[in-house]
Amino acid sequence: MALKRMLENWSDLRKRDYYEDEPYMWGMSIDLNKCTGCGSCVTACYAENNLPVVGKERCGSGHAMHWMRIERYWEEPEGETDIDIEQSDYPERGAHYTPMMCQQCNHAPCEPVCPVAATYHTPDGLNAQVYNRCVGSRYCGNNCPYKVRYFNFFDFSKDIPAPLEMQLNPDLSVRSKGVMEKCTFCVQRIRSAKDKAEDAGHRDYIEDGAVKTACQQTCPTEAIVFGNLKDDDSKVKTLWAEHEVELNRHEQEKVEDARGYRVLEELNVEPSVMYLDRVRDTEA
Amino acid sequence: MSDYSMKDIEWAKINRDVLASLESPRKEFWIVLSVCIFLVLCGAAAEVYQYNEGLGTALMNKPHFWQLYISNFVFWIGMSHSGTLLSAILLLTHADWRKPIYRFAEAMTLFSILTAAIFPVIHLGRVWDMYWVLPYPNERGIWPNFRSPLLWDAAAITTYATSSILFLYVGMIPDLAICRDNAKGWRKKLYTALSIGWMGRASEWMAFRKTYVLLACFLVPLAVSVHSIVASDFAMSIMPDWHITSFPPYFVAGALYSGCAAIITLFVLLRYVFKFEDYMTTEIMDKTAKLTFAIAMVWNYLNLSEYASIWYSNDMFEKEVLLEKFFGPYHWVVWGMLLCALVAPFAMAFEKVRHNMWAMFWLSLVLQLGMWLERFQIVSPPLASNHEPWTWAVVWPGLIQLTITVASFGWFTMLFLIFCKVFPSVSMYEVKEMVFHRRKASSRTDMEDLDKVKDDMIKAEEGLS
Amino acid sequence: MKQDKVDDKLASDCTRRTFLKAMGLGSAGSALVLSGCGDTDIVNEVDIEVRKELVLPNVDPQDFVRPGVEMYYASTCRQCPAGCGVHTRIREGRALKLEGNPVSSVNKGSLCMMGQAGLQGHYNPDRLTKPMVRKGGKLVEVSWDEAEDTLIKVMGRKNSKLAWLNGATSGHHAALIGAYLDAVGSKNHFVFDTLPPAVGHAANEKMFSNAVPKLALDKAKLIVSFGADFLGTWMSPVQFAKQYADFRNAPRGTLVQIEPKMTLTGANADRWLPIRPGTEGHLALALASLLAQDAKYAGRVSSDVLASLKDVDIEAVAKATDISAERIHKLHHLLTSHAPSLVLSGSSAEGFEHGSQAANAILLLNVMLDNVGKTILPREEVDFPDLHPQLGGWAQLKSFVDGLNHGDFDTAVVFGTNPIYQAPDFMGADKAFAKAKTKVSFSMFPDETTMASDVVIPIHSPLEEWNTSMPAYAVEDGQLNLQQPVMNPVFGDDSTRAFGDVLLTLLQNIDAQFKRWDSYQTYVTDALLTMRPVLVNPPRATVPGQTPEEGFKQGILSTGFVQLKSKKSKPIVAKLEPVDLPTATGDDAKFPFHLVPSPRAGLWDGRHANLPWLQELPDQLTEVVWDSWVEMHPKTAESMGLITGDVVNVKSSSGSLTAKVVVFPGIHKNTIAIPLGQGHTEYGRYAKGIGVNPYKILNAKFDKQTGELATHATQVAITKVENRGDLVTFAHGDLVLESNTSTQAGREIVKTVTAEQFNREEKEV
Amino acid sequence: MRRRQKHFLFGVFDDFEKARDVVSELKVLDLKEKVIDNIELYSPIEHPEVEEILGTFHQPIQRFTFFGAITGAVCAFLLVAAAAQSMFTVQPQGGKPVIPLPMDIVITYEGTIMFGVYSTIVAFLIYSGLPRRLKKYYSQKVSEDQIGIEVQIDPTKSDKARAVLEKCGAVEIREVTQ
Repeated sequence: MALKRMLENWSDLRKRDYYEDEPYMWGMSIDLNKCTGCGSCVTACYAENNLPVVGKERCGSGHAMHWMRIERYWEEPEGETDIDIEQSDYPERGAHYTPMMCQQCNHAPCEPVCPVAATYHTPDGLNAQVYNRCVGSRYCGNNCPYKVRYFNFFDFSKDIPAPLEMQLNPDLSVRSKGVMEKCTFCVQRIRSAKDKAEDAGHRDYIEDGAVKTACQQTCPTEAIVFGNLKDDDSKVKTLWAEHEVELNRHEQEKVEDARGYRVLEELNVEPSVMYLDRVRDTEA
Repeated sequence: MSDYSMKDIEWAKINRDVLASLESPRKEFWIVLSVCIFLVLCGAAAEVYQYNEGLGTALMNKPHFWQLYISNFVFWIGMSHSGTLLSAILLLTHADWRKPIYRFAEAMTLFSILTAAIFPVIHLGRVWDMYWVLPYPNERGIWPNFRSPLLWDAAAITTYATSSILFLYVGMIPDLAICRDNAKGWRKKLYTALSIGWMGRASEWMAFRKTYVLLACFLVPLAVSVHSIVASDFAMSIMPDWHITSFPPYFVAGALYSGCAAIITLFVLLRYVFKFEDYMTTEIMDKTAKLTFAIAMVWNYLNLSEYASIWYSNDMFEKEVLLEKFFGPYHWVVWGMLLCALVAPFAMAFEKVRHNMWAMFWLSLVLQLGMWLERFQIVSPPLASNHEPWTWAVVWPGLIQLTITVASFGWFTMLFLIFCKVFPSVSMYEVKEMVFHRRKASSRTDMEDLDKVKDDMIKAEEGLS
Repeated sequence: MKQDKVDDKLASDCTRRTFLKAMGLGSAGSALVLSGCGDTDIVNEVDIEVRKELVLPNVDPQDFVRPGVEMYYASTCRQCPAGCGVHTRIREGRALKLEGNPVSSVNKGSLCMMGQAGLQGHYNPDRLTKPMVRKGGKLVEVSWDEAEDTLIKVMGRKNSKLAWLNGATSGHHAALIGAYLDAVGSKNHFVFDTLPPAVGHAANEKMFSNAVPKLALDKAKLIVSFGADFLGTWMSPVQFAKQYADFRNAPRGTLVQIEPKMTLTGANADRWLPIRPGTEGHLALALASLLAQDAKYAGRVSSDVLASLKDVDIEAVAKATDISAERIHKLHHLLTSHAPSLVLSGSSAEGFEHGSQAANAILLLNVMLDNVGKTILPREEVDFPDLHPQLGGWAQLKSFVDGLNHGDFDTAVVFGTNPIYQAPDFMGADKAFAKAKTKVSFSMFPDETTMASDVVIPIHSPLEEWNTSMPAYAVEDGQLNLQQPVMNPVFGDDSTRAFGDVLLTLLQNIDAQFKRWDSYQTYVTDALLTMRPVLVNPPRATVPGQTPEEGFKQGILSTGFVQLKSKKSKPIVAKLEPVDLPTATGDDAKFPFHLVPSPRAGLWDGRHANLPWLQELPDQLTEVVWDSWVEMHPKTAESMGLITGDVVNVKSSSGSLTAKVVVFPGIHKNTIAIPLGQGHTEYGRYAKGIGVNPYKILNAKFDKQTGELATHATQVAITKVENRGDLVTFAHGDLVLESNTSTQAGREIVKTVTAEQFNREEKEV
Repeated sequence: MRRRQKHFLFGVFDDFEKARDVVSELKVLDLKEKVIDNIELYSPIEHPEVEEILGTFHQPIQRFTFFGAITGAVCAFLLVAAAAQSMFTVQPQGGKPVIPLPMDIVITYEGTIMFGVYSTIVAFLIYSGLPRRLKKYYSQKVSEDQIGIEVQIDPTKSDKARAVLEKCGAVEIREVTQ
């Protein structure tokens, strides 16, 4: 039976981008011109996704569980622009902030290496992590070039003192010890928006802006835009198009001024998050 | 030293000597055994603690998701290589000096695999769900992911472990029969059951020989594939300095290398503990050492060519790791590895060293230390300076990991010692064959010598006249 | 309070619960309509008091609870005085998430990390749940009956020696406190909050006749900020962040930040200039003098001011400020080439004995550049001064402490502020506080002041109580924010009480006319109903059968705020005075470093140190978590042989403390910075015993004009105590923890383009 | 049916040369009288030369190996492919197809070897006639250093065979009827 099914669907099973006919492909755009690095998104993520607070000692041993983190660099990569070249004892051009979370790669290196298929690609382009299936080999964490997968090295949830546990979001689970987790693009919100769209009778269309990720929702400068990349009218798709970033490329062909880029794009992992260049005024 | 040094051993003495090893070892045997059991208990305690508290107690973290457990896994898998692989290759090439040493080398293979197989288990976040890695039919239609190199590992190790056991067992059947014929009590029952009625009939010998050669034919590619697949755990990833084309051969060479070193260690140990001086001769040590030296040079070449190719490619990510390896916080691991595994083997170029048992013993330990460091520097430094500079961090393995590592050596040695105590660690029938053939060959040479003397005498007489 | 007429029906008719019931709000624009009071189709209930799931019959439905259905209630964030509107997500009777209220003009749907963490204050495991009274030197938990009796004895009578200290407040809390103090006959009302820039407000008041003028960051082409951390901790960070986002749109505005220690705003500046602390005014004056060379700018100021600008020596200023003359000229060029611009004065410029004068010099630039009326706009006049925000400052705390020391007060009441933690050691706030015969604290948490009090009243969290408030910095004048209880009290009905209810009970004991209201809720609703005529577009009944009052209440609660009518005020006419700055002094040989006590976006002034999310949120600049530290420039650290993690002793002439060094490039070489927020000796498990409070070692220096504490004027000496403490930072970029400069190692994770390129691209788009 | 009684002679010899002579003599005897049913040689080590005197053994173990290996390859590939496409949600991962051929090669390879080894072992057991009980007349000396010759013979003619064994210097002769 399996054999028959396999032979019948052989061409489908051998197709690379299996989900191309799906109506959704979630994507994000983060404008580093606007991001101030304040960290509101980080806390919002803690609140939305039941992230455990691990305490000082475990932060020190590298067990912090922030799905979204703000990276702060001081120096420009060499040869990038002339902005930081001038010699100074001080970082006179400020810091380089970038929010970093799971980039929901479409060619995710974390996916094929999982021995139990606990992480896979959903039809709407998410890199899903099935907590219940995870056995904790941590291969995915190693193979993630962004290092945005977080492993439950301890049973963090048992340390939540009452009544703090009342805050936990019932829409998603509290992860147990030995399980890998990561940013889901707030999949619970996507799920509920899909349900609402289905109730309203348009299964294949979610209005742009009906799903907001927690980080996007809270961002004081609205630097984060999230939406459906297959919807040509969505804000995120417009931004991707304006800044000439396309999926299915490991190097974007674009004019010199276009600001969009995907981090570590050259690894050909097809991230779904586009960043827009940080900007500094050279005249100042 | 002549090629026919072992031709004069009585077959009955072979039986006696080897069977004696099952009965009366030196008292050091018991000391070592109890130390090993103690280590195993320590490791078990560490594992229980880690199991209850979570893997964080082992001080692994992000980005060091893998650490010593994986290093040890690679190390033990590597160790398992030489036994079977050497035995099989030397069998196929009719190198008769393998005969006194292949049994314990194969046993070493088996126990290395058993030790190695423990590490993925300890390493897992949810050990209790480990069986999910197995492809068993279930009502939920969930299968493991065969795309994962870890699954290949599982398949390869299963194949390798079972095949190695069978190879070891089949090769041991005639010896088990000897044991059966000489044992009493529970041993008699055990050997009777295991020797499955072997009587040395010609048809048995014929089938046995064919089977043994066929198994050897399978084991050579299998062993190569197993360590290539272990290398794939790294090479199939996209981590800088893991994603390297030459990793599979590099791993195989490294495996053979550390395996040969382990054979030398155990060679000297067994020779001493079980008084096998007559069988494990200097001649065999000399050959083993030469082989080890050759493999060490292959490994050296692959190691250096890896550095060269990274340097030449000028790839930003890999070069960073390379520089961090040599000058970063893990530098002493890398330099230590180079010293122990790259420089030290040159001592084997000297016959004096090769023929000195205890020198070889210590040297082999140095080589193994080097190879163990090599496994550590394969796993940790690339994780420490990965693609994402923000997450760069140095982490040293914690007490739990170290305890379990040490315990694994105890576990291996314990199993090995018990094996040597229960089963003949030198293949009696093959030594007999060796003696038989050497005796035959030497009698031929003796006759040739006689002819030569005659010729000389004739020539001399002619000269006189 | 101006109370005209009370609608009797309302007080009895609709209880808080049924009232709330009608206040459903949908998420993200899609309104979730809830049925009325008779809705009983609820089977599965969660008893939130004991947090056990119970299956109850239909006859006893609890409101709030519709299993599996989420509801959003509009309320106001009280984590800082900015007053952002929030939507609280409720499921199964539990508040789960706070999100910005998109219609609130303050935050327009966004929220900062402190707002997000409001939930953790609400559910904090260290919250006070029982009233406590000091008996035999120890605080013991007592019943509410006993606590009320004690309270009435202490506070429920006329007493002119009662002193009241509260944190920044506004709305009906402020009104009720005023009413209470009037009734008690006490004039001793003090307001103390650490971060609102009191010196700056005074300077603005003096120059623009507006303490808090409206700032149009988004309209400016250039912002030159002298230490105003408007993205982090200055007045209304979310609001300013919104404006900043607009400011950064093409054509992109330029931000120059001048401050001794890089703040979050500095980290986002196009040019961050480290300045020697205390010389900001001098730099501003130098810029003014350069501007004054052009008649265009000189014409905007009076001649006496111009005269004071004449003899400014740029080279001397360059030397004093450590900003090169070339850079000063470039700044001058920037100011003249961008219009309109905006020059801001922040706490690091104002925290000196000459702070008011420095602010004066900085604000003067705005006048010369003609920014007044363009980027600095007047406030509109709004009635009900009782409801206006009271921000207070150090001067008031000093008066409070002085009064206690003089024995002027026998009863001290503290609410919403924590003077014993905040006040520097030299003030002796704890000793002075102990002198009062009776100390009463209204608090959610066991903070330092509360634990030193005699009567402790545990109050509701902002998510459990009715209230109104006005934003400290309003975008639209007259916005009165509303709070409503979004869930049952976390610890049950018999634990905490609303501050308003407790105070109202006390008032009723003194003044019988307050008996009209049976609770603070009715007091607030009545007040709002009364205010209907002065509101902009008061909501009306929308559902048939609804009374106008019900319609109004439903309307305002679903919006989350009401808008009071305001009168257009006259344009600002700047009143200028010559700037009188002392000559910049050299370094003190004994105490060679300037100490900057820097507020952190997150822990704020220390009030959020008990919220684990914020403790675990790394500092935006140093990426340190769960700790205090001493920021030090790499060169300075190198010369002293210090590396990140080394423990040092920081000594001023008033005291000393020890903390770990963080080598940090964004700080002036002669300056060290210690973040605010840690160093609690009480305040629950997450805050207690972590780090140090730099305020403690401040010297007794005050701004000469306003009497505010000169927070940045203290100089300190540093000695190494030991190697490597357990400092935890996420910036372990270069493998060894020795410096805090993480590089991208060529990875191009953050790429940068020039503003010119940016503007060109945006134009093409 | 009554099983036909079998009569065995079992002679033990010092070395292989003697044993070889015995076999030759016995063969001569058998040529004359047709009394010997079977001759079997027991030795402590392998003597490939016995095929010269006892005739070739027909032991096609390698066929088992070959077909076992092929079966293994097919099974492994089918397992991998079928498992991939029968997941409860068919999972493309990392942008790769559901059935990725290059990756399946490894498992197929391992399957080939595993089945090959197993079938070889099965063939070994079949052709060596193991496991079996020890024969009553089996001498422990055979596992040490001596060669045993087992002659299955018509009981009435066993004397002649015994004479041959003795003549060639048998150390010990055992006679058993089963």
